[in-house]
Amino acid sequence: MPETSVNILVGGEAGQGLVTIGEFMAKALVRSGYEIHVTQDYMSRVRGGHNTFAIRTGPDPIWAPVEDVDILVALDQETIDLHKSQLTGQGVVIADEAFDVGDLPALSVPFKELAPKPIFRNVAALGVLASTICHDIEDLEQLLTKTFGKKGDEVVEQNLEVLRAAYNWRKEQDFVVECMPPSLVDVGPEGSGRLMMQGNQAIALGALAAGCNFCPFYPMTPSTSIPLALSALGRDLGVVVEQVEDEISAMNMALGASFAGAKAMVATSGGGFALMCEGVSLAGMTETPIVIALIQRPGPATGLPTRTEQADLNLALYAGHGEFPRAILTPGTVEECFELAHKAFDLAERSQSPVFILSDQYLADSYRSVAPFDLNAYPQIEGPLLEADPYYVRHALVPNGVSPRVVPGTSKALVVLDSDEHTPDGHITEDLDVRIRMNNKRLKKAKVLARDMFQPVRYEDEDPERLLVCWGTTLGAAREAARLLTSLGERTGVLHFQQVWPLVPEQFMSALEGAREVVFVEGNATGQLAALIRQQTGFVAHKQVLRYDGLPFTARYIATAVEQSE
Amino acid sequence: MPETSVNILVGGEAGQGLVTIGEFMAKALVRSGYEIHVTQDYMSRVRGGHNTFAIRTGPDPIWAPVEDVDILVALDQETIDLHKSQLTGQGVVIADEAFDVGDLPALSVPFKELAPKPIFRNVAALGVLASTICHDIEDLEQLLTKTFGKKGDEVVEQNLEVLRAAYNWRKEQDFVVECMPPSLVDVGPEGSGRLMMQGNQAIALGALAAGCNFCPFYPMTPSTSIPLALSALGRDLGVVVEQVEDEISAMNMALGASFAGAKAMVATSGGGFALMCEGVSLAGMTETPIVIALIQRPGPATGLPTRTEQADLNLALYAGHGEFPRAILTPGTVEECFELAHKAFDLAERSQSPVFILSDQYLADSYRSVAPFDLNAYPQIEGPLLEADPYYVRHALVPNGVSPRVVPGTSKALVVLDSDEHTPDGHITEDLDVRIRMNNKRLKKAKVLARDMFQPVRYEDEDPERLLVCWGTTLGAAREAARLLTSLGERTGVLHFQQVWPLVPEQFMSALEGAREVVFVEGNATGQLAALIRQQTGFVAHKQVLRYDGLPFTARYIATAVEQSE
Amino acid sequence: MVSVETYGEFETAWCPGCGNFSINKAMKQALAGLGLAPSQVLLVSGIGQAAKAPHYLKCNAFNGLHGRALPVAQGAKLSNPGLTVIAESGDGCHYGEGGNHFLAAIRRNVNITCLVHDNQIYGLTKGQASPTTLQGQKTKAQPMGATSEAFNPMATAVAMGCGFVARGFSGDIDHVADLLQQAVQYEGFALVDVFQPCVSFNKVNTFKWYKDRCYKLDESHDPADFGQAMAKALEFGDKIPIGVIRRYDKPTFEQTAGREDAKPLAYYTVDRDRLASEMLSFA
Amino acid sequence: MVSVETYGEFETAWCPGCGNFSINKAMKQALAGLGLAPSQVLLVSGIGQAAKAPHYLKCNAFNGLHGRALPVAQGAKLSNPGLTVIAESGDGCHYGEGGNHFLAAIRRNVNITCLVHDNQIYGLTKGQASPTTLQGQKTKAQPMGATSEAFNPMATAVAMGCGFVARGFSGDIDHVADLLQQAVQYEGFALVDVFQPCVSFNKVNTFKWYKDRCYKLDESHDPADFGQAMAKALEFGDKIPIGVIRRYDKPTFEQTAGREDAKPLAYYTVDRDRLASEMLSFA
Ligand SMILES: Cc1ncc(C[n+]2csc(CCOP(=O)(O)OP(=O)(O)O)c2C)c(N)n1
Ligand SMILES: Cc1ncc(C[n+]2csc(CCOP(=O)(O)OP(=O)(O)O)c2C)c(N)n1
Ligand code: SF4
Ligand code: SF4
Ligand SMILES: [Mg+2]
Ligand SMILES: [Mg+2]
Repeated sequence: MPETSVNILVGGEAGQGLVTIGEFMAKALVRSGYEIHVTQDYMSRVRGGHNTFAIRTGPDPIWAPVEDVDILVALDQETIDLHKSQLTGQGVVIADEAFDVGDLPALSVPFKELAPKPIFRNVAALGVLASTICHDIEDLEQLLTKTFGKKGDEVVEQNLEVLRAAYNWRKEQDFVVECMPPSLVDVGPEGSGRLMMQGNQAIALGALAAGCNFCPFYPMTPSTSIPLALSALGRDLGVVVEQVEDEISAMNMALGASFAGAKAMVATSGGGFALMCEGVSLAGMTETPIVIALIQRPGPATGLPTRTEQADLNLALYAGHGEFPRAILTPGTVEECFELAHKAFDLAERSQSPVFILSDQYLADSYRSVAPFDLNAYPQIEGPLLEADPYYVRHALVPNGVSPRVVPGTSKALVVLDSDEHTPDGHITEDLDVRIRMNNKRLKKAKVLARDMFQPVRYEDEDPERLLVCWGTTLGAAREAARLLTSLGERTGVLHFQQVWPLVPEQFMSALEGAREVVFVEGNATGQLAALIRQQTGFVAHKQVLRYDGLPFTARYIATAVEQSE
Repeated sequence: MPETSVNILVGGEAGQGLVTIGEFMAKALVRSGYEIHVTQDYMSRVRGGHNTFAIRTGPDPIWAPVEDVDILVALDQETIDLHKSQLTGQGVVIADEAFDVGDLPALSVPFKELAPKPIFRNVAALGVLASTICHDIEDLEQLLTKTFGKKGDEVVEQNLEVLRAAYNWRKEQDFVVECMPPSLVDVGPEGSGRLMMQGNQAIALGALAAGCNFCPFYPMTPSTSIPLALSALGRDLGVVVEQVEDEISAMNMALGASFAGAKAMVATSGGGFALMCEGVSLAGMTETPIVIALIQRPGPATGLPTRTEQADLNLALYAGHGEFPRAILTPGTVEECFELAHKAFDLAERSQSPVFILSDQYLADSYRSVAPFDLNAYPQIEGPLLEADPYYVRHALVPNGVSPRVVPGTSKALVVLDSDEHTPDGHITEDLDVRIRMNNKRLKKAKVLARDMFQPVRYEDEDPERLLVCWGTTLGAAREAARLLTSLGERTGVLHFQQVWPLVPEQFMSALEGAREVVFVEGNATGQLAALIRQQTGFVAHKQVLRYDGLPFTARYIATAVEQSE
Repeated sequence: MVSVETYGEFETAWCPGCGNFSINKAMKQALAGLGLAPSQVLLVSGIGQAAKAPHYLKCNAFNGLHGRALPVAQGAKLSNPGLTVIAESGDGCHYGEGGNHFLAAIRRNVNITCLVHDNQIYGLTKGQASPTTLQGQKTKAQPMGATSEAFNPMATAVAMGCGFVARGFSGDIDHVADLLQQAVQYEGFALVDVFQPCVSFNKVNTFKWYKDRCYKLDESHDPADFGQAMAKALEFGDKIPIGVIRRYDKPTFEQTAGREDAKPLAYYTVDRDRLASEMLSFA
Repeated sequence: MVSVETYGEFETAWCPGCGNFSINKAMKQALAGLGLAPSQVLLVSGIGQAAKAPHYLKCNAFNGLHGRALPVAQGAKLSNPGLTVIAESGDGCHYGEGGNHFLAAIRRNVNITCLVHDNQIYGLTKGQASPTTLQGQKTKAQPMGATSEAFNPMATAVAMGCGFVARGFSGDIDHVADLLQQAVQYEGFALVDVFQPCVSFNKVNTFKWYKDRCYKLDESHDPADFGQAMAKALEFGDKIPIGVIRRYDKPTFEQTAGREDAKPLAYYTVDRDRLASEMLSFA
């Protein structure tokens, strides 16, 4: 939990440009060396409604959203009405002078005067906001100049003028400002050198670092930003990103590509993934590597398309008919998104199996400040073999089950895959002894996956009385909650699973058994990891904190739930 | 385990008419009051290959297939070569005189003489077979007459002639026959009055008894016989059975029909069901009753399309993204197929949830002799309401979560369903408090399902040292195995789950804890029920007997595996 | 008596200026014109901006999964032939994810209407190419331009023998309402594709773009003639015809399957005696 | 040198007399004629009797899921533009379960061949109606006759602007081989639908039925002309044309996407420096 942080909430209707304000401000903060943690809460519509973009920022690392708001940038009256109760004692509202702010401490901004046209209002709001947190205006000027540069000098000038006017307007107000404490990072003339990156962008980058070069997709919130980032970053690298007719096609096309030597990935969410289930089974049967980024949102069915949840662990675990191994990676931070995406390709290739990256809307859309990744530390993953003799058989029965994989068309070898049960050469068979051998061969690869997995990691108190167990994106809130609970009297630690399958009990049983009270914290209604751990180890959670209203966890939510159930 | 039984194996290529021989013989036996147990083993092709039709028969109930063959009707040489090792001491081969039977006891039949045209060969084989087991020829004459009647008198006469010639030819042979012991059932002039029925046919009949009237389907072995039986039996009743473009359509069309007041069902197998997963979630979200007959075959992917397996329990349990209740019924006999299919509609309607009938190829294709069902004892299931006032809301928040369900178009009420999260009136919402309430409402219905479920049933030894735990179609083999194992020294009982979800531990924990050795017997490679029971109760199986070569369990297979792992 | 008001007024989640508003109006006008009470109407949709339409009209509604409106609509119609069933959704929903159902529904010819809000873009997911997006058009997800050729639903439907194929433009509400009425009255599967400007994401096919190009088919066009229909179905450039492109009669699924006057399956009861006698076929 | 023998001889699981044997022969003839070594060829199929074909020919093969041959084929082709990729499957597979992929593949125009064994029935699952089964035809699953109108793949493909649309009959092996060669050589998505009598389940569309009706298109037919092509595509009665119904040139997906001469993705290595500089766009 950061010592000092400021929570800025920008709220308004879709289409009012609140994301622009938020992204500019966040980027400026990152360039100035601040840590940020952005939580985006938006409705499934293009205009209207009520959306928020929350930037929690400060000099120390920030792991999770909070309820309290220090600065409320309200682009509409509804934002004031909905969020005023979250304002802290030192809080302030930034809003148009026409809005009713009641007796809240407020900067009532004459936007009409400051912005010649409505389209400039968000830049004006940005100016007021930046000025309120004492952010250096030059930094923003640079950013705006860079961003609007391609639209021509005139546009740049107009924006800068509005920015300055708004910035200065705030300075002239009779209003005491608590400036942000200085950032802890050395900031050169080019800025801090840190990156502002969302979870999904980091997944795309990690995939590219691994050598990902093929991603057919069908758009589905909150996964679409992965193919879009792959396309933006990878176009000049020769990466193929193509929108296709449906998710079934995406999965099968990816498998065809993987077979032919591409490093393929699909990205989707609940309903789209449900359509891929048959293809997951095909990957299992044909032993074709495939990375599946499954970015969760609340279900069932269409559910809440733009909100967050962690309710598809079971689905990822059992998707596809029949039995075959798989791995499920569950990143907790933007850095882990990168690292696990990279690892996913490694595991997929080394086990010739489907590997999942299971994230969710909260982390997918959450911007953080991260150090640039040392790409050389993350090598391109070795791909299949390019050469083999003409007597090559694809599914040779080797001790660990992982047969040498050769690509068709790059040698004289013929490569044959079949969705039916097959002999080692890939041809269809109904020999039931062969069936047993091939099924065993495939299942054996689970060991390859288990040998090389991410251990659950302990955070905060190393010898706690109370242990918060979580997976994936809940990490940050759990860490903050642990600190909060510890400060409230009981030593609390965190056990975070960044991989939920396969599970190796020796890696975590002592942690579970060492604490007096073990609390599972999961973003679903049924406690899916808790059930899985009981199934695998017999360990029964002492308590569960579950959330399924579409919002991400916060420290307060967890701490309150833990205490209430005391 | 029956005191006396004869195991007849008819083998040959697809297209040689072995099913015709088998079905005639089996039907004749049923009409004469014998018990039968048919196991069909066939390849995924239309002609050629090697298929078998095994009839185990006798006066006592028969529960499972056996390896030993008493009468081997070989329509090709391969059948002799493949199955001669299964012949018992008293066994006999019935084969064309041209085939090489080595020194096996054999009836080498001059088929060329007995059958004027090759097309009559199977009737000739039938004649020899019937005569070999001393089956009354008149019974067969009646059957043939009835069956071929619609093809005209000449066809009937020709067939009868061949039948008689073959029957009499056998009588003239110098061959000692062990006739079947007499059946225990009173047989009148119309026969025993018992029915010869397969698992899938019984599912169709049970569904019809419940009021099922809508089944859109896409063909997939081994499920297709369900819609075909629904269509054959239900056409004149007004039942709509329609082949559609794919499984996604089948599922969604069924949900549209259910919404509009039909009692709808889909039937499919692994890969087809994988495509329905999104629709299962839609049923969960919209609270639309749907019965899903999932008839398993070995996977992954296309796998072994015509063989048997029990590997899709996890898939049925977790199919569909998001969280919502469901029930999974797992019949163990043809009678249970009927009963559980009927019950499935009841549960689906009363919980407004998806309900699965999880069977497999073995039981789907297995003919048994059953008493006619007392249809009046199985009432049509109450459907949705037809009347409501104009202020009706579909998802009213009622204590048990099951809101009164009204059909659109039969009253002034408007009925609205949404795959998005919705308010009680069915309209889309992004109110997160409503989300929690609606999610809780849906999940609450699990209690309705748990309150009214099939308890696991104990068979054989009631206070055993060893307990065989099984689900679904493994029941028969487990019972025979229990008797076998008891006779070998250790008192062995069976606990059979005819419903695997929801689970109510109080119903079975004492059985599990009461035995010294608890052995889970499952037709899969990973022990899915064992894992589920551990997850739900903490109970760990002492031993597992797993089979996944595509064939059904036998008593010997189970007993051997249990003893070997001693 | 039903009137446009019978169908209510609702707040929508659509962008100001979106063509969807006009289609919503046209739908009310059409239903009112047909004298249908809300309880006699079932609107089935998938997912997308267009697919929200059933929420903005008093009626029975099934807002199902993306791409799956047509199967649901057919299932409901076959279960209750008395309902007026309209499958209303976007171009992405009906022609993209739902393409296979579109093909099958034309061939099956159940007596329903398929209304497509054709904005030539994926609206709800913020601006990716849809099947009807013109090849080369740049979008957020296709910064180099859409790679595939645009789907021509009119030509495909005509080629497949669809009995009623019409096109409208949301800019002419009365005309769309008229097309919808004809479609509902037509006995069989009726396709109505309505151009609908998406002000947020389609900067090419704007209101003006359509306005400048769309012209109404007049009596000189004979929709019963395959050749004429195909020619009009293929016309998509400086001039784009709107109106009934193809129309001819043929047996519906209900007629072929003898279910035309079937009573709703909700009233079905099992004939136990009959079922008992069917059961004896296993004896 | 490759010859027909290069492609081997295999035992099949097909019924004696099935049209599949002739298509298998024609395929070998075509590939040999094109001088392609087995390792240069990838046959992708779905599930069905036809879909077993890749097992009966020496080649690279991906026998995938029912209905999903086309996505796999396109994925493989885009990953290795040097491979000759043919998606070979049944009418049920390509037009039924796979209908949406069929539509999309035509529009995407990747340079592959789509070969359909069109026996107008579901063979492997024992005789249910397929999309091309004629309306009213009685089958095991449709004892009252198939309820839907038959799908006309030729007319649909022509209407959708498919660049190469051909039809053959397994009774004329040389002709089918010629069509396949032309299809493979055509730059873009090429559809070859081959009538293939199913002796086990289709008692209507027998060898004789096809033999009596099929006639070869001659030079008088101009496949570049839409109108002529459409007319021939619609001809399905006492006379049924076989040959190249439609053919014209247009840019392939590979051309549009600038991937025509792309080296196989199997040879791809990440340009780390470039990626590092792309990464800085987040700074
Ligand atoms: C299975 C599935 N895939 C993807 C999505 C995401 N999705 C929702 S709407 C939509 C496209 C909508 O486009 P269109 O049908 O044209 O409707 P519009 O919004 O343009 O009216 C997509 C891809 C989904 N909900 N479900
Ligand atoms: C998802 C799925 N649904 C259904 C099936 C069952 N199935 C296998 S082949 C087939 C139809 C085959 O017909 P067609 O493609 O025409 O091939 P043919 O056997 O006639 O050559 C079906 C329905 C399957 N394997 N997978
Ligand atoms: S995004 Fe486009 S289609 Fe959707 S409401 Fe806005 S303008 Fe209409
Ligand atoms: S069932 Fe028909 S298509 Fe299949 S192999 Fe036999 S004849 Fe050929
Ligand atoms: Mg659209
Ligand atoms: Mg076929």
